[in-house]
Formats: sequence, C-alpha cells, structure tokens
Amino acid sequence: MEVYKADVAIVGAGGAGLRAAIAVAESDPKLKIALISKVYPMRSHTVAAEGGAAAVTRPDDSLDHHFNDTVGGGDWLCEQDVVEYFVAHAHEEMVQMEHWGCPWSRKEDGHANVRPFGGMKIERTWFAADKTGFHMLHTLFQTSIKYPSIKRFDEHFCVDLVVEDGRVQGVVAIEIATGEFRLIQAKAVIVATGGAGRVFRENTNGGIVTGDGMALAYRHGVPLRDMEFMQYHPTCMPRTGLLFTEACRGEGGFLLNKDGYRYLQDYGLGPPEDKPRNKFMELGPRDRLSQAFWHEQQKGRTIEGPFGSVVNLDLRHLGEAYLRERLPQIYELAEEFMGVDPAHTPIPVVPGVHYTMGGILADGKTASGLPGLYSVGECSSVGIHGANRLGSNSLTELIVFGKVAGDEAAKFAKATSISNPGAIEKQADAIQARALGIVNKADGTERIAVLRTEMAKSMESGCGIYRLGTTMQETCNKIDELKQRYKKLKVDDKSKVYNTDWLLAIELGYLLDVAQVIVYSAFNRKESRGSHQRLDGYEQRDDVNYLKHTLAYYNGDGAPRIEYGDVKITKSKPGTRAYGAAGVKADEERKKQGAANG
Amino acid sequence: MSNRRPYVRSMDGWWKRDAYFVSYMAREVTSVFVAAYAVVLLFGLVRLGQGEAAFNGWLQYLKTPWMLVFHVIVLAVFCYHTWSWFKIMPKTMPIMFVGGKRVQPGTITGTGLAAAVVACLALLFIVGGVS
Amino acid sequence: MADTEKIIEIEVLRYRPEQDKEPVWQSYKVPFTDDMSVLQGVQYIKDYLDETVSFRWSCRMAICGSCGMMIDDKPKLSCKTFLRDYYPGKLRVEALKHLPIERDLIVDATDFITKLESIKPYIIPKEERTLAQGEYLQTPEQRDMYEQFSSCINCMLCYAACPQYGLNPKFTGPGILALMHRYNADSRDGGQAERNELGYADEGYWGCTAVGYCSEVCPKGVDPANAINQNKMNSAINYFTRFVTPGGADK
Amino acid sequence: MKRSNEPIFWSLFGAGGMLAALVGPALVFITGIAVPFGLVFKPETMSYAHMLALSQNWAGKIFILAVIALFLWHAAHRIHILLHDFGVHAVTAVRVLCYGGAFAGTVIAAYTLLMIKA
Repeated sequence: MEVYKADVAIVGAGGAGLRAAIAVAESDPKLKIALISKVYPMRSHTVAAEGGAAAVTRPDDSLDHHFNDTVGGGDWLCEQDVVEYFVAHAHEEMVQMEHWGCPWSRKEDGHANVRPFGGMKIERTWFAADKTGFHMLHTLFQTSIKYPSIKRFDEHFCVDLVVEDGRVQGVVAIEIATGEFRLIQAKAVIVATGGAGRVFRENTNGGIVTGDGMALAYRHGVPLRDMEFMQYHPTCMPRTGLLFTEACRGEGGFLLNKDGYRYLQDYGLGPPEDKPRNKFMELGPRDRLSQAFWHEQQKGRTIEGPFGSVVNLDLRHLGEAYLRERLPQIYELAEEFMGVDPAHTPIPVVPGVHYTMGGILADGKTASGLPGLYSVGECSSVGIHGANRLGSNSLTELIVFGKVAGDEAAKFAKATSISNPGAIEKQADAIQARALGIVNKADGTERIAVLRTEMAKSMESGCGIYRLGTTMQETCNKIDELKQRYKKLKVDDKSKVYNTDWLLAIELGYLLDVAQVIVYSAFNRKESRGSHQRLDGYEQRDDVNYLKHTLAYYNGDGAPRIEYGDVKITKSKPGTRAYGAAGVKADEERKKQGAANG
Repeated sequence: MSNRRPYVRSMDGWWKRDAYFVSYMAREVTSVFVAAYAVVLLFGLVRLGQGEAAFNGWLQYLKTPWMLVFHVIVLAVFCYHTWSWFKIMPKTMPIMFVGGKRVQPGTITGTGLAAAVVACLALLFIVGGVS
Repeated sequence: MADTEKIIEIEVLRYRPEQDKEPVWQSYKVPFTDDMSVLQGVQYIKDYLDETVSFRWSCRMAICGSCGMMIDDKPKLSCKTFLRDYYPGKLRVEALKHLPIERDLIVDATDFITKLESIKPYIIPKEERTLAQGEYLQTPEQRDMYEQFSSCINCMLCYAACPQYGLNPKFTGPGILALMHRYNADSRDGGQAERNELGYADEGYWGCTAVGYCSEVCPKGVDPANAINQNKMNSAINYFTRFVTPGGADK
Repeated sequence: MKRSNEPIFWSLFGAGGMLAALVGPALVFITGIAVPFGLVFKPETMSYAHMLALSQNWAGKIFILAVIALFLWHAAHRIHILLHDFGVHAVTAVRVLCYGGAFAGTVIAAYTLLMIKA
C-alpha cells in the first residue's frame, strides 16, 4: 500500500477542512498537510449554504446579544464558554474571509452589508447574495492553493482512522479513480466531514452528507453528543427537500396557510407586522417555525399539493428587481425546478431535515477524548448549537473553529512523533481487507437502495418534528434490523475504477451507525427541548433531569450505550425561551431579575 | 500500476454536432468571400495602374453574369458578416455602466448594427453625390 | 403537475475501462413523474436497474457543479434538466464532451484542476491590510465588475462546449480564464501582471476564437466568452505599448 | 509562458472585420452590382477617369489600401483559424499561406498605388 507521511491529515475539504488546512499551513509552513476529500473540494456541501454567516458588526449590536440569541436559541443546551469564544472571534474571521477575496455583498459606502436572520436580535448576517456558502467555499479552496504545504487527496474516500498506541496516527483512504488504497500517516487528524442529513428522506443535504467522520470517530470509542437534535428547516421544496434560504424571510417574506393567513401569530411569534422584525413572526427560530407547520397540518389549514401538505412562502411584495438582487439563487430554483415565478406566485414549501446539531464530542478547542483526533464543522459538537442552531451560525462555526482546529492540530503534531510505523501499516492492511470484504462478498442478497430507503422512511416517522416513544421504539428496532441485514449486502459492481457502488455500500454503513445513535438518543431524552419535541407526556422542558448532553458510545453490534454529560453554564441561566411580543416581555423580566440579583 | 484507461473521443466532424457550431462555422466561412472580394478589388486596382484599356477590361468583366451571381452572394455574406460581427461584439467589451445600470448585450449589438446602417447609407450618398 | 407514472427510455453511454474497448450505448426504461430531473432518472437506474452505472452528483440544486453531462448532445447540469422535456421521446446521456471519459458518465477532471491551480486564483493584495484594519472597502459597483465571474461552479460544461479546448487541450479554456479575470477585475487585487503571463500566451486568451457557446451553456450566467475576449484588447495594447510603458497596459 | 504574437494579426483582423461590418455591404453593392449594371448611380461613377482621380489623391489611396489590405488580413486570420478548426494542423504551412497571401496582396496594392502619380 502506498504510504504518505503527513504531519496533519484533514478528512473533508469543505469550509471547515479548508479553513483548518490554511490555519495549519500558516502556523508553520514546514508542517506537511494531507487534505483528503471524497469529492473535489468545491463540491463539498458548504457550497449549498445560502443565507449567510453571523458576526457582530453593527454599533447597536453586542457580543452579549449574539451570545444570548445563540444560547437561548439553543434552549440552554450550549457550552456557554465555547459560545463566548465563538461570538468574540466571529467578526475577525469574516474580515479574514474578506481579505481572501470573498465577494461579500456591500453597502454603498463599501463596507460589508448585514441582513436579518431568524432568532437574531440585531442584523448581523454577512452575506454574498444568497450564495454565501458557495462563495465562502470557493474562496477558501482557491486561497488554499496558495499554500504549497497543503497536499490534496481529491476524490479519496476515507475508510478508517488508524489508532495505534491509544492515539490517532493516520487514516486509510481509497483513491476512487483506481480503487487503490493509501495509508496517510499523520500525527494529528482533523475530521471535517460534515453532517448526516442523508439518514432522512426529505432533506436539504447533498448526496455526500452521509455522516462518514461521525461514524468513524464513533467506532473508535469517541462519543457522539446530542445527536437527537436534528434541525428541520421550515422552508424546503416539497419532495426534493431543496432549500429556500431563511434569508427569504430575512428579506421580508411571509409564511401563509391555505387561507392566506400568517399563521405564525398563533404560535407565540406575533404580532404580525408588514416589515420583518427581528425575533418576531417569520424571523422566529427554525424549530418553532417547523413545529408551527406541523400544528397547521393537524388543524387542516395547510394546502394539499401533489407531494403532500405545504404552506406558501410569499415573496411577491418584494418585487422582481429586489428578489433578483438579493435572492437570485432562490429565484432560479423556484423558476427552474418548480415553474413558479416568485415575484408573481407564492412558493409552496415544507419543513425538511437540514442540519445535524450534534456530532463528535469535542472540547472548545475541537479536541476529542482520543489524543490526536480533532473535529470541526457540522460533524463536530463543540457545543455552540445546543438543541437548535440559529441560522447563519454554522458558516461562522466553520471558519472560527476551522482555525482553532488547525492551530491545535498543528501544535499537537509538532509535539509528537509517529510511533511504531510497522504496526500502523499492519493495521492499514487489515482496514483494506475489511473494505474489500464489502465488495467481494459472495453470498450477499440485500440491495443498497432498499436498505437506505427503509432507513430514511423509518427515521422520518420516528424522528420527525414531533416524536412519540412508540414510533421511536419502532425506528430503534428497524435500524437494529437494518444493521443486521447490512451484513448481507450485495455489491454488484466489482470494478476498481470509480466503483461508486462500493462507496455507497460503505456510506450506508456510516449512515446506519449514525441513524442508530440519533434514534436511541432521541428515545432516551424524555423531555421536549429545541428541535426535540415529544407528544407522549414529555411536552415540557425538564431542566432537572435533562439539562444534560446526551453522549452515545459505540457498543459493537448492540445498541449504543447512552450516557449524559454536564452542560457548561457561565452567564446565562436557563430561562423561558420566547419570541415575538412574549419574547420582549421575557427579556424585560430577565433584565429586572438580573438587576434585582445583581 | 493504474487501472485507469481514460477514453478520448474523436473531434472529427465536431462542427456538425450542434446548430451553434454550424452558425459559428458559417461566420468563419464568410472570410473566404471577404478574401475573394478583396482579390477582385485588388485586381481592379492593378488594372487601373496599367491604364485605361486594362481597367475597362476589368469593368467589362464585372458585368458578366458570373460576376453578378458572385457579387450577390458576396453581398449576402457581407450582411451576415455584419450581423454576426456585432452579435459577438458584447463578448469583446468590458462590463460598462451607464447611469448606474449595466449596459445590456442587446444594446451593444443594436448600436453596432445601427452604426453599420448609418455608415452604409453615408457611403451610398457620398458615392451618389460625388459622381 | 400530474403525478401519474410514465416510462421514458434513457440511453446511457457506458464505458467500463476494465472491460470495454470503447464506449457503448445501453438503454434503460425508467418510470418517472413530471418533477423528476434527469439526475433522478439516472439515480433510479443505479438504485433499481443497474448498480454499475457510475456518475458524480451531490447537491441536486445546481450549485456543487458535479452532475454535468451531455444530454441529447447538449452540455447540461442533469439536476436541473427535466425528464418531462424529453418525453415521449427517449433521451441520451453521455459524459461531458472534450474531456476523457474515466468511466460511464465520469470525466477526467485533472486537467481542469491543474489549470485552476496554475492561475493564482487568490487575492494578491494591491495593498496589505491587517485584520485589525478591517475589511477592504469595495463599492457595490466595484463588486459588480467581478461578481458575475466569481459565480463559476466549476461544472466544466463550458469545456464540453468549447471546440478549441476539444481540438487543443493545452488551451486554458473558458472556465479557468473566467476565474482568472475574476481576480484581475477585483478592486482588491494587484496580481494582474503575474497572471497575464499566461493570459497573454497562446494558451491564454489567444486560444479562444470567440465561438461563444461556453457562455450559452453556462448554468450560472458567468459569460466566460466575455471574460476572455474583453482581455484580448488589453493584451493587444500591452503587446504594442510594453516597450514604451514598462509594466505594460495592465491597470 | 511565451507571449503570443497574435495581437499583431488579431489587430489587423479586428480592423478589417470592423471595416467590413460597417461599410462592406454598401461597398459590394456599389462595386459589384449597382455600378456594373447601371442601377442607382450614374454609369460613369466607376469610370477610369473617376477611379484614377480617386487613386491620385492621398485620402483615396489610403481608403483603397485600407479596404483591400485590411479585408485580406481579416480573411487571412479567419481562414487560418478555419483550417485549424477543420483539423489541419500543419500550423506553420497554414500561417505562411494565409498571412503570406495577405502580405503579398498588401504589397501589390501599396506598390500599385505608389506608382499611380498625380
């Protein structure tokens, strides 16, 4: 097997992986970086992020506001010390992106512009039209080319981490073009593989978002934290699940039910006003908006379309010129995919799975419990999203913690050396044999697409916007069953060149592990918080028993072992999570209490 | 040892593959007629230098039916050249703004075509007036 | 949108380097609904009819640039091309033209990537600025000068549309030259002279013959033909004035 | 990378193309159709005397040379590309043929015009 000796290996070349790679390269040009990605970097799913990236910018904003929005938005399940670091470093990272050429949308005076976003008190979302993720990804990828120490392994599929002497010392990847295996030795490994939205059926995620890094870390004993919190984005295309950015509402779009009524006012988000108002109505947080959709559906007030119930996203009053300037991609999606001209017709939308709040357990410096292993981005849980992520915090997370991960991994790599290369190579051979076993299996009967579809359907029914113990139990059983059937998987394609069938089979293994963690974590959380809402006697938040992080540990063939960890609270005690007029009142009360206590 | 064996497809007959390519090739082929027309003029000029008899011979030659057919075709080709020349023109110009608004490709093409009409008419009038 | 199921015939140009001497057409019958893209049709083939058909895809929303194919001989993103537009006839899908076929619908992108890396596709600052000094100021109009050219998703449809690239793969090609122009036209950048060493070569702007089809097929309105051809004038001016004004006519 | 010499040929090509696009149709109509067949203009429009007078005057000389030479350079450039497009890859031979032809035409036209004295 070909061996490449790196100091730091990074798995995943989306926003987080690229930012980390640049950080390593800038921290010490002598460090050799291996950047491994199963697709060309610019295909990574960061590309699809639309709305923007949050950073305190305006004089009337403050770090405290951003902190409070994030922690409250996350229903107090955030690591508050990490959030403090996050909000404090967001702005400089935006400026860094600007220096690297990111085409941020501008104000007339030449400064970067900001737009409002859901759950945010003050406008602080930096944006590049409605292609922010696209522009950030391409800027980072193109900038990374400047650094000769970054050696890219494009279209290399990571099959396992190599753990030797109790620490990570490399990864094994398949070169997709040839089917050959490569061992990439490294003193530190950063996992930046993105989320796992593909365990669900209707989702906004690209086909590559299959939880690879999560599953790999998990299988090596690193717990996955808070995986029950899956974000439903309230405005997606029916059936395909493609995303209509929250910026549609930030720019002033309305959500209407079948009577043309702005129904959000019935769910504690009102009163409605003509102009968008931060934290009111359509600018409420994503979990609340998706839940409101569910209730409307129960009341029979949604619209019946060819692909099920929908509500209308109404942008007509914004006018074509403004829409083309601010939301060109949305305009194009509606026109080309649905035949809807948003300047003249409302867009039918439904909630769809969008974002994995949980991830690989990491401390505020992105380090896992396994020495040498770091994680960053959607695959990671540094703890800023809690039970519900605020829109435009995730792109910022990529660059703020991408830099941290790079710096930390570089430090670790410099202080250590590879131990026992012979043992590492032996392990790599074993990993290769296991991966080849999947494709070379003689007696397989199960089809990849069948298992994947059954998994996604079951996850949708068990872990939807609202959850019940009984259906979650069914989904637990189903995923357990699918994991058994996975062992009998049949891979038709036996070739070595671009054998995508083989890769799908391996990805399905990752998906099933992550799906199992999600549903077991959800089943065990007997309360409602953020995006995890139950209807079977646990409708309330329960801070006494569940102001805790779920930690799911790999348990071989069996169900994951679920444990709980403490939540770090620094300056925001759990309070009422309210929006709209109720939110203003709650804020005032908190202030009064604070004054009384202080 | 690599299992890759990338397959390179032939470019033979590529210009027939797409209507767009056909129109591009038509544009390029106009050059043959431009050359032919220039050669006819060059011939006339050489004859002019050789004296009246030679030049009149050339003038007579222009009156043959073959030359009429030739010039009618050349005229059509020149019209196509003018149209295609200004059609591609927006691609050759930097992005321009007038009054804060981006100048649209159609405007550039239209302006070019209008200029050609004016120039042609001007030439016809000058020639008509002088003679 | 009627949701009744119809059947459409999709012919796929197959090429399996380990067994095929040359590409061969293979036909599949695919049930579809009116909302289904060509990509979804091909996915159906892989999921239910023939697992060995290989292709690239990811985002499904015309932004990741993975799923470009020749669809009835036109370069298109298969995720935003719809089966209904070809029914009741059949449709043919083939790997992007002018690029070597690695396997089935997958082309070899290494030449594209190598070229991308060669043009210094990053800001070479006109004046250095520290993070503490904040962002470079750039008016919306200055941004408009390059924004369109920064919208390239690297899908390579323009390469499949460019006969000059097909005839001579040394030509840098539309997408990459547009990207080069994107940085040259950025008010923050001062790297024009470095980049134009390539731009002014035969492999650069001068490899283009203004066919213009690249801009026609671009799914993002980048207009690479404009990015290239507007530079021919700069290049020519620079050619003739370089001895008079050292540093040339670069802005 | 080696700087291309295309700007020389491209500039001549562009000038010729522009001239042809602006006045080409009118010019063809006058010299090839209207005058020889007695349409629109007086029959003596292109008489020996008139043409001689035109070519004896400096502005006339420049106009005639511009039309003939630039049209030839314009055509030479495109024919050169056309041959390349059709897959003729004998680059040097094609160049010599195309640009050599245009050069020869230019020299002949210029020489003739210089020889015509006032």
